[in-house]
Amino acid sequence: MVTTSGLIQIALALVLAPMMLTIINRTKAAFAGRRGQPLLQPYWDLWKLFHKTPVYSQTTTAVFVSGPIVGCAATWLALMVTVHA
Amino acid sequence: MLWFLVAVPATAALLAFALPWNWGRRLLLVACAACHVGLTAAAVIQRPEPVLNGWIDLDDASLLFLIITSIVFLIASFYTVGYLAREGHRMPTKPGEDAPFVNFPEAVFTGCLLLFLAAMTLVVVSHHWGLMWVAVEATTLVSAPLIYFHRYPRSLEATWKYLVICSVGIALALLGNFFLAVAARTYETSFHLAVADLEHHARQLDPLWLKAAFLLLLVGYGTKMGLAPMHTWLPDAHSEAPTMVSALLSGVLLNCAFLAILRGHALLVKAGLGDFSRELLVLFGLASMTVAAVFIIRQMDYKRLLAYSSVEHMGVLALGVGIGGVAGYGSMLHAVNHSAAKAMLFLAAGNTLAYFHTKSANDVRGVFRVLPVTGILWIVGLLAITGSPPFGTFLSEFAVLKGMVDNNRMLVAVFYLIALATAFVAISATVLPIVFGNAVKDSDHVTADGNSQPFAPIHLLYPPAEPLWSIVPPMLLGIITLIHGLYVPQELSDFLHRAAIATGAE
Amino acid sequence: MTSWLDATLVLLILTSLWLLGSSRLQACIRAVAFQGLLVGLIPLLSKWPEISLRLGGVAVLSMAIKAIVLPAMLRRAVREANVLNEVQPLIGFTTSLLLGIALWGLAMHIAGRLPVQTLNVSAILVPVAIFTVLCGLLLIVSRNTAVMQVIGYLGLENGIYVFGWAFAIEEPLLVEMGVLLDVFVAVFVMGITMHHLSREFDTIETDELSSLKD
Amino acid sequence: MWLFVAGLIVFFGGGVVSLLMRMSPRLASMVGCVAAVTGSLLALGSAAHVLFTGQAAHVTMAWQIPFGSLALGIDSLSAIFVVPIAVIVAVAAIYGGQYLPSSYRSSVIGPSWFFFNLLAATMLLVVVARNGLLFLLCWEGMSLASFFLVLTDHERERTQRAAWIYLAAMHLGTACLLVLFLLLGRSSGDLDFERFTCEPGSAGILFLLAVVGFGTKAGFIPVHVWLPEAHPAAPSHVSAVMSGVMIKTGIYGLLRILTFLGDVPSWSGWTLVVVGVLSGILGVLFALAQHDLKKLLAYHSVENIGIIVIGLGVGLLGLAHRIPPMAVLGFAGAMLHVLNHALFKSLLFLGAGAVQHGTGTRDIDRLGGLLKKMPVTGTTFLVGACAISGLPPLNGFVSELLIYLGVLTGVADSSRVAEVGWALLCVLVVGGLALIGGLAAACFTKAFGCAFLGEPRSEDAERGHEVGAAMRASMVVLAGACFLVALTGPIWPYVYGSAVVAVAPASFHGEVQAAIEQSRFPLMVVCVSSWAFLAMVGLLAMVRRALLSGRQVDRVPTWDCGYAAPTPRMQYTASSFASPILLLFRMFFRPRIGQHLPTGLFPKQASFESETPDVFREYLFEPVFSAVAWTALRLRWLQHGRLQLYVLYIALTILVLFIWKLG
Repeated sequence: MVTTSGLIQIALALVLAPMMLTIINRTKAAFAGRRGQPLLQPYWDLWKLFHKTPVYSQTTTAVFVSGPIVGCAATWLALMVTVHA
Repeated sequence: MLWFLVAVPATAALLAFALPWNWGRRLLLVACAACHVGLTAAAVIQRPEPVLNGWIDLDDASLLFLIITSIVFLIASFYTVGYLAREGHRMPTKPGEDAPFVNFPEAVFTGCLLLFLAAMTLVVVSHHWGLMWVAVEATTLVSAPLIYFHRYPRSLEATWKYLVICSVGIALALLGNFFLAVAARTYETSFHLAVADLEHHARQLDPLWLKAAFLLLLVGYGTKMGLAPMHTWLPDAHSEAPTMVSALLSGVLLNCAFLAILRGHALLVKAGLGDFSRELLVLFGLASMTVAAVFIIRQMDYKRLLAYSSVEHMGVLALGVGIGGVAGYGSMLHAVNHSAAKAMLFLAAGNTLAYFHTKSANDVRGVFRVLPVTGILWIVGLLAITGSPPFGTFLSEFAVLKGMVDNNRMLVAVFYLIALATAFVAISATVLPIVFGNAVKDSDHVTADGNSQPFAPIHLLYPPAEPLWSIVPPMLLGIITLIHGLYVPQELSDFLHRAAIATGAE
Repeated sequence: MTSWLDATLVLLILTSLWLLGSSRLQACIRAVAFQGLLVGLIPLLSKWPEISLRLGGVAVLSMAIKAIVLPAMLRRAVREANVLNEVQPLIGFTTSLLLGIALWGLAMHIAGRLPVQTLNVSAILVPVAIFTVLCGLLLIVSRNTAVMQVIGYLGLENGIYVFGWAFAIEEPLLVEMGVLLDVFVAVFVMGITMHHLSREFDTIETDELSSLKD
Repeated sequence: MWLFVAGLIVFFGGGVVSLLMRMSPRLASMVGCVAAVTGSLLALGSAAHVLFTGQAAHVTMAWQIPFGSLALGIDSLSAIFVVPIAVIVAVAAIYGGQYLPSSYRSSVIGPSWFFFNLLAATMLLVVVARNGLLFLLCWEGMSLASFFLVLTDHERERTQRAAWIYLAAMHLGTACLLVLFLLLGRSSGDLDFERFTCEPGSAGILFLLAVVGFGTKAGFIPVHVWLPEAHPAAPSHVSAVMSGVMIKTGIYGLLRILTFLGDVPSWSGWTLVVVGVLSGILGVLFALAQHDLKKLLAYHSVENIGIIVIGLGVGLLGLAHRIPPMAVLGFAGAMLHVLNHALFKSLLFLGAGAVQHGTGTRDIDRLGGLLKKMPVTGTTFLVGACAISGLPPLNGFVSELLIYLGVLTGVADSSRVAEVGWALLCVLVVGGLALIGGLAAACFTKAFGCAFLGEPRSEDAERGHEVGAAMRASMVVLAGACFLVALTGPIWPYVYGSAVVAVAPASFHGEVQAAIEQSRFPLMVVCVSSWAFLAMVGLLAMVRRALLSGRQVDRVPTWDCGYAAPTPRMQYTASSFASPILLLFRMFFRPRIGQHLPTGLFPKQASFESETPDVFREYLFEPVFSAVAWTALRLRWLQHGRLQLYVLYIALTILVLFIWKLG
C-alpha cells in the first residue's frame, strides 16, 4: 500500500534527480582540478530548455515524441516499484 | 441368375462384333453395363444359388469384387461412349507422339471391352481353381486388343509386354493349380479343384505341395495383380492404353487377380498354414510399396505415375491381408476405395492428355485454368490416392496401420508409413504443378528443333473443352470414395468383415 | 509302361536342350512341335492301360494343337513377318546349354524337396517337368526375337502340361478344354501381335521394343 | 455444447453457401464473413460457459465409421484453446471480408471463404474431438483447408512450392500421430479418448511421437521449415489465423497427450526445454535476417512457439520433480502465451497485410515512412511489436514473466535435484528467454523502424494509403486485446488453473491447486504496475501538452550536414540494421549474396542483394530429399524396357521362393 513515506521518497527522488548530474560533474571536475558547475546548473538548464521553441524534423512521427514520455514513465514506475518493495 | 452375370456381357460382346452401327454398339455397351449393375444389385438383394456344382458361386468376397467391377465398369462405359465418339473415328496426327495412329476397329474394341467384363465377372464368381485360371487368362487375352486400341508403336510394345509377361505369370499359376491338385490327391480320396471342396478338406492336403502351390499361385496371379517384382508390365500397359482401359485395368482387373491370391491365402489359412502365406504377403506387399515409391519419385509421365501408384496400392492390399486382423478388413475397404480413386484419376489424366497431347508432367501446367473440373478432379484424386482425409483411402490405410499396431508389427508399420509418405510427397510434387500454375506456356508447343508448331488445340475442334461425359464419370467415382471416407454404414462394414473372413484375411 | 514313360521323359529333356542349342528358328519350331507331341503321349503312357475315352480324347486334341496347329501358326507368322531364320541369342548357345545343364541340377534340387515319392509315378517326372518349365523361361529371357519368346512360352506350357497330365488330374472336361483353349488363343493373340510388330517395326527383334522405360 | 455444434454447422453452412455463390463474389464474401463471425461467437459462448462454470460439456452423436465416433467435449483445456481460435477467426474474418475482394481475383473469393470456414471449423473440432479418428480427420482437414488457402494465389511458382512443402510436412507429421493414437488406443480396441491408456514403459516413445507429430504443426525447430514458406504465401488474414491459432493446435495436441501419459520421465521436460530454447533463439535469429515482412513474422512464430515450449518444458520438469509452483507457472505461462501470441501475431500479420495492401510490397527495404500514411496500421503494428518483444504493459510480458518465475521457483527449490543440472536449466531458460526477448526487440525495431518510420524508400511506399474501416477496426480490436490481457493479469490463473490440473497426474492435483493460488501475486503486481504505467504516460503526455499549448512548434527538414542531395536511400536499411547482430551469430546463417560491384572509373550499375534461406531446409531436408531422389533415379535401370529382364525377375522370384521356402 502506498504510504506517506513512500510518497515522500518518490517526490524527493523526482526533485533531486537532476542534482545527480551536478554531483557527478563536480566530482569529475574535482579530480581534474577544476571547480565545476554550479550546484543548481541542471535546474537552470531545464528551466531554459522548457522555454525554447520546440523543433521537430519533418521525418519524425509521434513515436519520436512519445519516446521521452515513455522513458520517463518507465523510470518513474521502476522507482515506485523499488520504493514499494 | 449367376449365369446371366457372365452370359449377358458375353452375348453383348458377340452382338457388338456383329453390329454394323457404331452408335448402336455404344448404346449396347452402356446398356449391357447397366444391365450388369442391375444383375449385381439383384444378387446383393437376394444371394443367388450356386450353379455348376458350386463352381460358380457368390460368397461375400466374390460379391464385394463383383460390385466393384460392375460399378466401375458402368461408370467407365459412360466415359467410353464419349471417348469413342471423339476418338473412335479420328485419324489425326498426334503432336508429340511418334507416329500417326489409326484406331483399332471400334467393333473389336467394344466387343473386347464387353468380353473383358465377362471374363472379370467370371474370375470373381468362379469357385473352382481351374475355371478361375481360365477366366484370368481370358482377361489377359481380351484386354490385349484394348491396350492396342490406338495403333501406334508404343502401345503395340506395351501390348506385347503385357501379353508375354502376364502369360508367363499365368502359366506359373497353372502350375500352381496342378500342384494344388497333387496336394489334394496324395491321400486316398482325391478332390476336385473346387474351392469349397479344397477348403473343406484343407487339413488333409499335403502341406508341402500346398506351400509350393501357393508360391506359384502368388507369383503367377501376383504378376497379374502387379506385385513387385512381377509388376513390370503394369506401367507400360497403363500408360499406353486408352484412358478408360487404364482405369479398368487398374481399378478392376488388379482386384480380380487379388481375389485369386486371396483364395489361395484362404486355403492356406484353413489348412493351418496361415503364417506361411501371411509372411509372404507381407513381404510382397512391402516390396511392392518400396519399388513403387522408388519409381514414383520424380516420375514425369503422369500415367506411369498412376500405374506405379497402383503397384503401391496393390502392395497395401497384400500387406493388409498379410497382417490380418483388422488390417484384412482395411484391405477389403481399400480395394473399394482404390478402385474408385484410381479409376477417377485415370479418367482425369485422360482429359488432360486429350487437351495437352502429352503425358509428360513437365509440359503440362495449369490444368485448373483451362480444364477447371479436371483440375479439381486431379486434386481430389491426389488426396484420395495418397490416403488423405476425408477420402475413403485414409480410413482403409488407417485400418491397415491399426492392424499392424495391434499385432505389434512395428517395423512393418514404420516401413509402411515411410513408403506411403514417400509416395505422397513424390506424387504431390508431380501433380501439384500439373494442376496449378500458369496454363500452357508458349514454349510447350515448340518442337525439338525450336520451331513452334502450329496446330489446332483439340478444344478448338471440339468446342466444349470439358464435355459432360468426360467429367461426370470421374466425379461419380470421386463421390464414392469421398462418401466412404466420411460414412461407412454398418451394413457395409459388416459385409466387408464377412468378405475378409471368407478370404482368410481377418 | 514305366520304361516307355521314362524314355519319353528323357526325350523331353533332350528336346529342351535341342531348343536351347538351336540357332535356326525353323529347328526350334520343329523342336517345340516334337515336344508337344511327347507331352501329349505322357498321359497315355502313365495311365496305360486304363485309358478313358475322355483322357484319350484330350491327349489327342492337345497333341493336335501343340504339335500341329500352333507350330503351323508360328511358321506362318515367321513367313509373314519375313524375319531371318535366326534365333539371335542374347547369350551364346554353349552358355545356354551349360545353363540348361545347371537348370537340370536346379530342377532335381527343387523336385528333391517336394514329396514326390508318394505320387507313385516315374521318379524323374517332376524334375523333368520343372526342367522344361525352366528351359522355357530361359528361352524367353535369353532370346531376342519375339518368335523365340513365343516358342519359349510354349516350352513353358509344355512343362506344365507334363506335370498336370502325368497325374492325369481328374478335372472335368470343361476345365481342360478351357485351359487348352486359352493356350491356343494366347498363342493366337501373340501371333497377331507379332504380325503387327513386324509391320510397325520392320523387325520383331525385341531390342526395338524398349522405348517404354523409366 | 449444442451452442458449439450450432457454431460448427454455421461454419460449414456458410462455407458451402459462399462456395456455391459463384455469380456474386461480393455476396459470397459477405456470407462467408458473417458465417465465420457468427460461428466464432457461438463457439466462444460455449467455451466461456465452460470456463466460467468450470463444468465440462460432452456430446456424442451417431456416426458410422470404423473405429470412430462423433464424440465432442469441451473441458477447460479445450476451452482455453477455443477462445483464441474463435476470437482470431472472427477478427480475421472481418478483416478478410474487406481485404480479400480487394486483393484477389473474384474467382477465388468463394472457394477461399469455403476453406476459411472449413479451417475454422476443423480447428475448433480438433480441440474438442474426443475420439482419435475424429481428431485425425479434423487434423488433416485443417491441414488441407489451410493448404488450399495457401494456394489462393496458385499461379505463382513460389506459392505452389510453399504449398507443396507445407502439405508434405503436414503429412509426415501426421504419420507420427497415426502411430501415436493407435498405440494409445491399442488396448481398448476403439479410439475414444476416454479409453486411451498408456501401456507401461511406453510413455517415452509416445511422448517423442507427440513431439515430432505435433511439433511439425506447431513449428518446432528443425521441423519448422514449412512455416516460413507457407505463411507468407497465404492471404494475410489466413496467415493471421494459421500463425496465430492453427499452429497452436499442435501445442493443444501435446498437452492433450500429456493428460494420457500420466507420469512422464524427467528427460521429456528437458527435451522440451532444449527444443524450446533452440526454436526460440534460432527462430528470432532467422527472423532478423529476413527482409520480407511476412516471412519475418513467420519466423517469429517459430520463436514464440519456442517460448511456449520452454514453458511446457518447465512445467513438465515441475511435474517430474514434484515442484508444484514450477509446474503451474510453467504450464500457465505457456497457455497464456498461446493466447497472447495468437493476439499479437494475428495483429502483426493483419498489419503486414495492410502494408501489402496499401503499398503493394512487403519488402521492408522498399518501405518506410508509412506511419504517416497509415496511422492506424502503424500504431497497432507498434503495439503488436511491443507485445511480441515482451515489453510491459502488454500481454507478451505477462506470459514470459510467468515462465521466468517458474524457472526461478524451481531453482529456488533445488534441494531435490542435482545442483549442476538445475543451474544449467536456469542458465538455459533464463538466458535463453532473455536473449530471445532482446533479439525480438531488435528485430521489431528493425521491422517497425524501417517500414513505418523515416522516409519512403520506394515509390510503392510513397503511394501507400490507409486501408478500409473493417480492416482497421479488426487491428484496433486486437491491439486493445493485447493491453487488456496485461491489464487483467490476476484473473488468468483462475482461467488456466483447471487446465493445468488436467495435465498434472491425479495424485498431484491438490498441490497444484494450491500453487495456482500463489501464482496470482506476481500477476497482481504486473497488473497494478501496468495500470500505473499507463496512467503516468497519460499524465506526462498531458503535462507535455500543457507545456506546449499556445507555443509555436516548428517542423522542418532534418539537418543534412550541408549535403545538398539527400535521398531516402541513404537511410538505414533493414539489412544494415540487422547486420551487426547477424555478424555475431553468423555461424547459423548461410546468406546468399548476389552482388554486382561497381568497377572501373565511371561505374554505371551496381547492385547488391542478399537472401538468407533457412539453414535447416538447405542443409538438412533438401540433402535428404535429394539423396532419396538420387537413389531412386539410380535404380531406374530396374525398369529399363527389356522384356527379357522382366521375365527374368519373375523367374528369379519363383526360384528364390522355392529354394528359400521349401528348404
